Amino acid sequence: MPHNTTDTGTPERIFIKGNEAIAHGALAAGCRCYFGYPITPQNDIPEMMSYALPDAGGEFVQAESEVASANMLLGAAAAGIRALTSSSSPGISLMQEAISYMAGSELPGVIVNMNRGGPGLGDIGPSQGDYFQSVKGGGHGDYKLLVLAPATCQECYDMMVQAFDLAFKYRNPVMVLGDAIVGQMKEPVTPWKPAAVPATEAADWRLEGAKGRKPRLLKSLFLEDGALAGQNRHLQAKYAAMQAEAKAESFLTEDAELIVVAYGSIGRIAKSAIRKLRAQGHKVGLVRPQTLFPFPGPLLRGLAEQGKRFLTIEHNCGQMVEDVRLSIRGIVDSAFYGHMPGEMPGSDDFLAPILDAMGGK
Amino acid sequence: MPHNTTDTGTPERIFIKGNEAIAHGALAAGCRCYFGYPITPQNDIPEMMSYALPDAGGEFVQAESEVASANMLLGAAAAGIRALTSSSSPGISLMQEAISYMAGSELPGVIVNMNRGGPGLGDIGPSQGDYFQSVKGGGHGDYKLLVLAPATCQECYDMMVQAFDLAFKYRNPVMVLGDAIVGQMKEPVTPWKPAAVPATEAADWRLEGAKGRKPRLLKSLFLEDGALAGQNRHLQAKYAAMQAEAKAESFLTEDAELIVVAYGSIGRIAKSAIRKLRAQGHKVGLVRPQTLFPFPGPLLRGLAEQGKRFLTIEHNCGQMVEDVRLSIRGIVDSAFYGHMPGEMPGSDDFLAPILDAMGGK
Amino acid sequence: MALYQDVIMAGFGGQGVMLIGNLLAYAGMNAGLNVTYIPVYGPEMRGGTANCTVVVSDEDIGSPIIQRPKSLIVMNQPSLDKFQPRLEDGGVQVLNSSLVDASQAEARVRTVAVPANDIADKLGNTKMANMVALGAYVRATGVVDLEVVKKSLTSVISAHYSHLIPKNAEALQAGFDHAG
Amino acid sequence: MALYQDVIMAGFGGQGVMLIGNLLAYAGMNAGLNVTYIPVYGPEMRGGTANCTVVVSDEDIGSPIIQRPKSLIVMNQPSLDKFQPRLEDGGVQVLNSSLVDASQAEARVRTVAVPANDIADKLGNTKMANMVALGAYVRATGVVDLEVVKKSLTSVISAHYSHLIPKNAEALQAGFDHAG
Amino acid sequence: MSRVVFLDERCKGCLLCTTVCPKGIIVQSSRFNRQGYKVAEVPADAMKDCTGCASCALICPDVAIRVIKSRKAKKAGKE
Amino acid sequence: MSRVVFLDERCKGCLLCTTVCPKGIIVQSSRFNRQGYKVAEVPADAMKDCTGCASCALICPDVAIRVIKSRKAKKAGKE
Amino acid sequence: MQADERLALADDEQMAFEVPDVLVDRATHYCPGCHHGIAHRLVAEVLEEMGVVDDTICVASIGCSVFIYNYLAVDSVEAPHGRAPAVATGVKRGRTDKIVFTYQGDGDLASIGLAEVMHAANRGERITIVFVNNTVYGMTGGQMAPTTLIGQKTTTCPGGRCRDREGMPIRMAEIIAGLGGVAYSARASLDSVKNIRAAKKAVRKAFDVQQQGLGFGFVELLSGCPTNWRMDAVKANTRIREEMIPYFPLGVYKDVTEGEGVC
Amino acid sequence: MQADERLALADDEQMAFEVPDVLVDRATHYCPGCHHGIAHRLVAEVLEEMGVVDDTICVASIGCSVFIYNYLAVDSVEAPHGRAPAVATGVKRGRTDKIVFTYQGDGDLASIGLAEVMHAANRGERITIVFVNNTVYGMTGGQMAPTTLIGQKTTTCPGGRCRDREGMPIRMAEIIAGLGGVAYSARASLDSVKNIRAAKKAVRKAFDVQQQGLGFGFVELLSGCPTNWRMDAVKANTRIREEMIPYFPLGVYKDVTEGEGVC
Ligand SMILES: Cc1ncc(C[n+]2csc(CCOP(=O)(O)OP(=O)(O)O)c2C)c(N)n1
Ligand SMILES: Cc1ncc(C[n+]2csc(CCOP(=O)(O)OP(=O)(O)O)c2C)c(N)n1
Ligand code: SF4
Ligand code: SF4
Ligand code: SF4
Ligand code: SF4
Ligand code: SF4
Ligand code: SF4
Ligand SMILES: [Mg+2]
Ligand SMILES: [Mg+2]
Repeated sequence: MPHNTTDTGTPERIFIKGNEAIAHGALAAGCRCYFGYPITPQNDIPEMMSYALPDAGGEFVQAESEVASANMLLGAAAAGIRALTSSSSPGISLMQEAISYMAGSELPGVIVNMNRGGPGLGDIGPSQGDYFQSVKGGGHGDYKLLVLAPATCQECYDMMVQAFDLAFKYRNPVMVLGDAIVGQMKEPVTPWKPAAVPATEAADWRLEGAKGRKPRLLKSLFLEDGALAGQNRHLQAKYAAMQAEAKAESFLTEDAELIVVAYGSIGRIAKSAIRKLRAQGHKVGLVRPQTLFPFPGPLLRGLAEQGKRFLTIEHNCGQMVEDVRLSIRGIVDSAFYGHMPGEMPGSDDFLAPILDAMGGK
Repeated sequence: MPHNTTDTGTPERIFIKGNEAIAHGALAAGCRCYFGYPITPQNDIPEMMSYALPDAGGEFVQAESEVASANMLLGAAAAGIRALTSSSSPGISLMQEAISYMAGSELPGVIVNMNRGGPGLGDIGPSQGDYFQSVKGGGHGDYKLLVLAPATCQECYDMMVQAFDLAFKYRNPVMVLGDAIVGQMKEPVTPWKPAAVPATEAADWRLEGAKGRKPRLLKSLFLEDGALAGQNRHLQAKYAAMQAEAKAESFLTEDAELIVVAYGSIGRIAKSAIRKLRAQGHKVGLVRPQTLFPFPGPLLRGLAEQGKRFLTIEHNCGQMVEDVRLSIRGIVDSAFYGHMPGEMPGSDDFLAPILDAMGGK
Repeated sequence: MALYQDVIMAGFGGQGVMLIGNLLAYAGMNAGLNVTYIPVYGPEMRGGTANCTVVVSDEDIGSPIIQRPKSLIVMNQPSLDKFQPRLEDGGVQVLNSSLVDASQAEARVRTVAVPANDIADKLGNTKMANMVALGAYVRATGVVDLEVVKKSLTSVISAHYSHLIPKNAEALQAGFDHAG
Repeated sequence: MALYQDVIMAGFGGQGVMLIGNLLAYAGMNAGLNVTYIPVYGPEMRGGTANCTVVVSDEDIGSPIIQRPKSLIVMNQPSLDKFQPRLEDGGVQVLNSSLVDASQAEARVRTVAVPANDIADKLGNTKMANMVALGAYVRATGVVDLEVVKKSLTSVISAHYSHLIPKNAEALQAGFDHAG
Repeated sequence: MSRVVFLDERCKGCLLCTTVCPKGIIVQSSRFNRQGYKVAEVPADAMKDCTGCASCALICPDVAIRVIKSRKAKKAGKE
Repeated sequence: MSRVVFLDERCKGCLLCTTVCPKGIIVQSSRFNRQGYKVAEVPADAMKDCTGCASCALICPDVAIRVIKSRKAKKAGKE
Repeated sequence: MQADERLALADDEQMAFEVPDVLVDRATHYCPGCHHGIAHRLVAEVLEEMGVVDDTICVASIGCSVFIYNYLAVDSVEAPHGRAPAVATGVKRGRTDKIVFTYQGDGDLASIGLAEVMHAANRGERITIVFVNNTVYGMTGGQMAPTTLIGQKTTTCPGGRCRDREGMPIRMAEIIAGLGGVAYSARASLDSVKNIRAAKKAVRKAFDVQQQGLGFGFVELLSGCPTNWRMDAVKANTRIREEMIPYFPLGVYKDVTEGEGVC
Repeated sequence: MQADERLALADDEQMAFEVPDVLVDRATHYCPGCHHGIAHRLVAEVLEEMGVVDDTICVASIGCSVFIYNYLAVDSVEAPHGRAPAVATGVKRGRTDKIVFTYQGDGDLASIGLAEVMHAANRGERITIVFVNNTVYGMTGGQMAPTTLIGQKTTTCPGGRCRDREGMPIRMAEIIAGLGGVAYSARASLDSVKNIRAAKKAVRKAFDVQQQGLGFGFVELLSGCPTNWRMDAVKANTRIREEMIPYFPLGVYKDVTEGEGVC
């Protein structure tokens, strides 16, 4: 998946949690600093980083809060360092100001959100209630994060490598949006070593002291006439260019009459439901967006143009469905089934909604 | 506009800034506590509250941060008190965790955002870059704020009264979303005194000591099996009921071929553009949503069904346009013109986009 | 559109354009009209120049921000350079000819040159040049009655300085007369 | 679906169901299959019972969470009450008949009753009842080869306790044999 | 003259009470409660030594101990 | 032996320099600079009294003063 | 308590240990030997002795003790993690006639909520804060806290806290005492009968200064977390005595009723 | 500076006051008499004297001094309001070989950013903080700050700060000195030539301890904000002398190089 793959040759599988795969993937990607504050259900990430990073010559800091974590991330990013923070929903809310600053001053960094049930303190179970926050911008102003949504432990690993690559490619914060399912489950993961981060990464903008060159400035304040508008135009152009990174898994879509759209853990649970229904002869397929921003809208639009119907399934009260509807608008609409945060979803829960949508308009 | 109007009989007009009208309106609405942290362009609000509230028997606290402001608001709300905080974009980002908690534990309170340019520190000029944050939820989890968008100083006043009424009617935080234009401009405002807040407001849930009754608990943590799902179902039903509060100004829509949809300051600037174009014979009208959530989608849908075309104008890179498109999907699409944050918008800027949309598909 | 007027007033920081902007707005309000007033807002504030926009109308007012104004009050040279190009064809500008080179006035607009500083000086205080210019503006546009403007002085001059009101009224009158 | 099996394993906190869940998952992995393991997660964790779900398949695995499992390992009575109703018709359950009243087994499912505690006791340590149950489960379902399970013990028992591996292998075998 | 009552279903067997009894009469029983905790107790024959000092009750984090004194013995123990 | 140079375009007329000159020779001029500030100065005839102590330069928030000494006078002033 | 014949009093008998009514009669979710239970009881006793139960509002914080509202029968609100002092400020400013207190752990108060507690203290908010310092994040599984002792191993300082990398443990009672609006600040411990008795007095004082309108009341309670210290409750109490108290000295760090005058 | 013949040196002349090269030659946006200019110059002089200009990264904070990057020719990043110590932590952990400092106002550091500065200090981050205390929020138009003096009128305490309502002004140099990871904490003032000279030494020391890897360096500079104090610059300096220094005593509150040993 990442563009700088170098296989080590020994595809030995290790059996680890998604959270651990996140940490392993980050280390493989050359992550040198971790900043974070404990919160369930992602504590395996800081815990693993706290013993692994110092050995890897990096720095682990337990920050005083998520506000501080995100700002430490901003600082390390300004120094051109591959750095990571992770948290879960309430903690991510506290990072919104810093995230907006990072986007505004074009600083790369990776933020993992192991989404839990909300709103408020909610619970510690899985949820997809933070889609809007991640994709539309929980912070202020017009900005976008690149948002990757792993559904397997292997993807947790792979997407961390991809996340760091994308962050530095676009000089933009990247969010990896999982949930308590993918974080807590264990699967075999094949670790792989991407090519080492080139020493030149960020060399033309990172802060390191202005020896022999003009001082550099990384900022988001643009007071001069038209300067902020210019920065916003630049950012919008960048976000448009990111569209090239959109990615999704397609499963049995070719002959499908109904396309289920679901991401992350819900995507794989939906896959089980689809397998059951296929066994009964129902022509249903799955599109599982792996990038939530950029959203794989063109793919969906193409399927809509083929006359397929749509059902969006989420573990929330209806968020990504808006992007699905916007993607295929003018052609067809998407039905929606929202599994309530606070209840554990299983593939059986999705059977009736899918059959409904197959029968429906 | 509010349901408990009692006119004082003397409609004398005062000439004040929108920010001042916010403060006057809050005081008229019975606001007893203000918590806030300075930030341009809304400092007139805390400054006025700091001298007016103590005289009115209330409490003014300059909080140590916006994180603290929002949590003080949560506390006062728990005591059943009408309380206010105000800020501008970066400060509002810092409130997202507390806002999600307030929504989750169903606590009423009013939050004013005088939207400035973003992302990051941005500038101190007007912008509508925080639409998504306000309407889709900048915080975590599935929740909604009631969002009111004043376009005039009078509306600043009136909507504050409405905001407090709605907050307590629905036990939900309400956001009043202005910008640096409506906050800094002066207009004549006719102050009016709504009926006094009844002593019974919040009497059946507020915290005041458990004398002679069972203790009360205001919380957003729901760990027992299915409890969080139940709370989310309850909240979703409440949000659906709020749809009744949707409101918009319609201007020359009857015979219009093109409907411009624009809110707040941009709505009134669009009105000027429409007047100019009407004078040239162009059949264009305006819908100015006064509530952003609930969104006046049914109104727009009705107009779409009449065969009208649409253009959404915003002072951002495209946010409300998604709600417009979702509202009228399956019938027609909306064109979009986004005026860049960082540039001051004037009605002339909107002429070409409107003419384009008139000519367009 | 029975009555609609908009104006940008611009000058140095100390010349009191915000004050006459407010005054005109109050006068409009006191005359029963709709008005909006908006100061320039933003980093320009810290610089040496200031401007504000006032709109007066008997309809509800759309944009308070005017890109091509119908009229101007220009108190200093930089303001002429900046705003004259934006003035509508046929629009009115009152120039403070004490400080502004009136020969630069364009023919496509109507210009009322008033040596506001000199007139104010003669009345005893150069600081009232703003009032002189506003008086001239009221005459040139007829947007509101001068008496209403005079009566509105109490709204913009604090009680502490109320003894200055008659002098300011005089300055308004002098400007009005000069533009006659 | 050449090979697909899922199982919920449940018991008291101290009975080691998480351990055998992990062990089965490792065995599946070592047999070259796809596996998922997920512990119950949430407030239940603090209570006295524990359970986990393991899926083994030669296809990629969809849901790691199973509402109607194909098989069960039931180590105590409350777990039978909770999970038996969810078991698929014709599914397999291994009951620890030392602690579970096997007469409550429903006819619609296939039940393998194993006095796991007693067998483990005989082998010298009641704590290995979990291994006995897993051995029986492997025999009953044939999901993986018992030898692979035994070899996988090194993955779940830390080096510090490696001397216990032979005993655990014995317990696996005893369960396997008993279910034969 | 005094006695203590252990509320078995509240006791978590932490044994803190055993460390503070001036008479050393509190011990871990062999009983498990419904939560699976091995509860503390004062064996019946040792109860006579109880002074009613309430130290055990004061340190018990689970409010699992009640101390009862006969009126005569009142002064000594009560906090 | 010493002299000071005021950089008019940097001076903001705050007059802090006037308060620290041991010789009291710095005064506000009647000149406005382009920013509209009335700049400080040492009148030409008073310059001979300047000791080159650099106090004025040290307190000037706008780095608007340069202090020049002849080499003989060096020891006294430099920080 | 369920009816229990053993609790029936004979004529000449009486209870030598009163359980406050405001303490709800239900088993707690705390681990064996966890001191939150003792701290809850002390607060309950003080509220009852002061006669303010019906006028009290509790602000629960996020930590193992978030469920305090299940155990104390008073009106309660749940604050976001660390923000209880700000929430309490809002409650109190809204209802100046009520007794308002927060109950916070060391992660909550000394880490994420440090600014909030210090500013509430500095403003002299008329609130009381009960601060339970167990040198670890209990609820989330034993990560390092700002109060973790040097050398103490936690899941995020697996090699033991190191002064050079993570700094020294923060002493909150002392820091709070240094702030202007504070009327009372003290540190007590829950490890022994004697210390529990002293702790009760400190809790009482921290509420008294609020009731008297003197300012901010703060009490730090050194507490055990056997689970995350990975030791039994008895050893945990020994650790408090031998390791915590030497670094976190017990005592009253500020008391405006004794000396410093009205705040 | 523009070429100016008056600056041409005669043969026997030399500059008695050096302007550091790292100080950019442009007029500042500060108000007349504002002390940010002096503070900038002291930092510039120290960096140049230490020879670390090319290895320094500045973390600008939000306040009037956000534009410090326009005046100091060093690599810079803008931190969100109050978060400069966290940003600096990130920079320094990323590049432990660089000199990293923040420059923060009193609203930024002592109000919204209190937790961040205290935790960075407590962790002993090897960074330097230059703290400009002018008892008011300059940039936003003169609202109350945590350091506003009792009786001082601001736009949000129009009747003057009142101890009972808003608490006492916070003394940061003392609080910081009390934290474990701190190597140096001092307070100086920019109101007089003598105090400016002392301030320079304190700034130097605050950077020295970083360079030597001893711990966190902190220097508080009492400064004037004539605009928001609504007085001229000369009166503002008098106010510093007569009102601020008595409440905020000048001095070194901690210096591990003198006594306390390596931190
Ligand atoms: C914003 C946010 N960050 C993190 C958490 C996760 N969290 C819950 S409790 C807790 C710490 C609890 O430790 P402490 O305050 O010491 O209380 P204890 O459990 O030790 O009594 C944390 C980090 C959260 N709920 N919200
Ligand atoms: C999150 C956030 N809140 C508020 C502000 C507005 N703001 C900008 S600067 C400032 C305070 C500046 O005061 P201080 O730190 O004392 O610096 P000074 O201007 O006095 O030098 C504030 C509140 C902001 N930019 N961001
Ligand atoms: S009351 Fe005192 S003597 Fe009796 S059991 Fe308890 S601690 Fe022992
Ligand atoms: S202290 Fe309480 S909970 Fe602990 S063993 Fe004794 S009675 Fe049981
Ligand atoms: S150098 Fe010294 S003597 Fe000369 S002008 Fe400056 S302060 Fe006065
Ligand atoms: S101190 Fe500097 S800026 Fe102020 S008057 Fe003197 S030379 Fe000018
Ligand atoms: S984890 Fe620690 S603090 Fe939490 S309940 Fe258990 S012993 Fe108490
Ligand atoms: S407002 Fe105050 S701090 Fe800001 S530049 Fe002016 S004098 Fe300096
Ligand atoms: Mg703790
Ligand atoms: Mg300041």
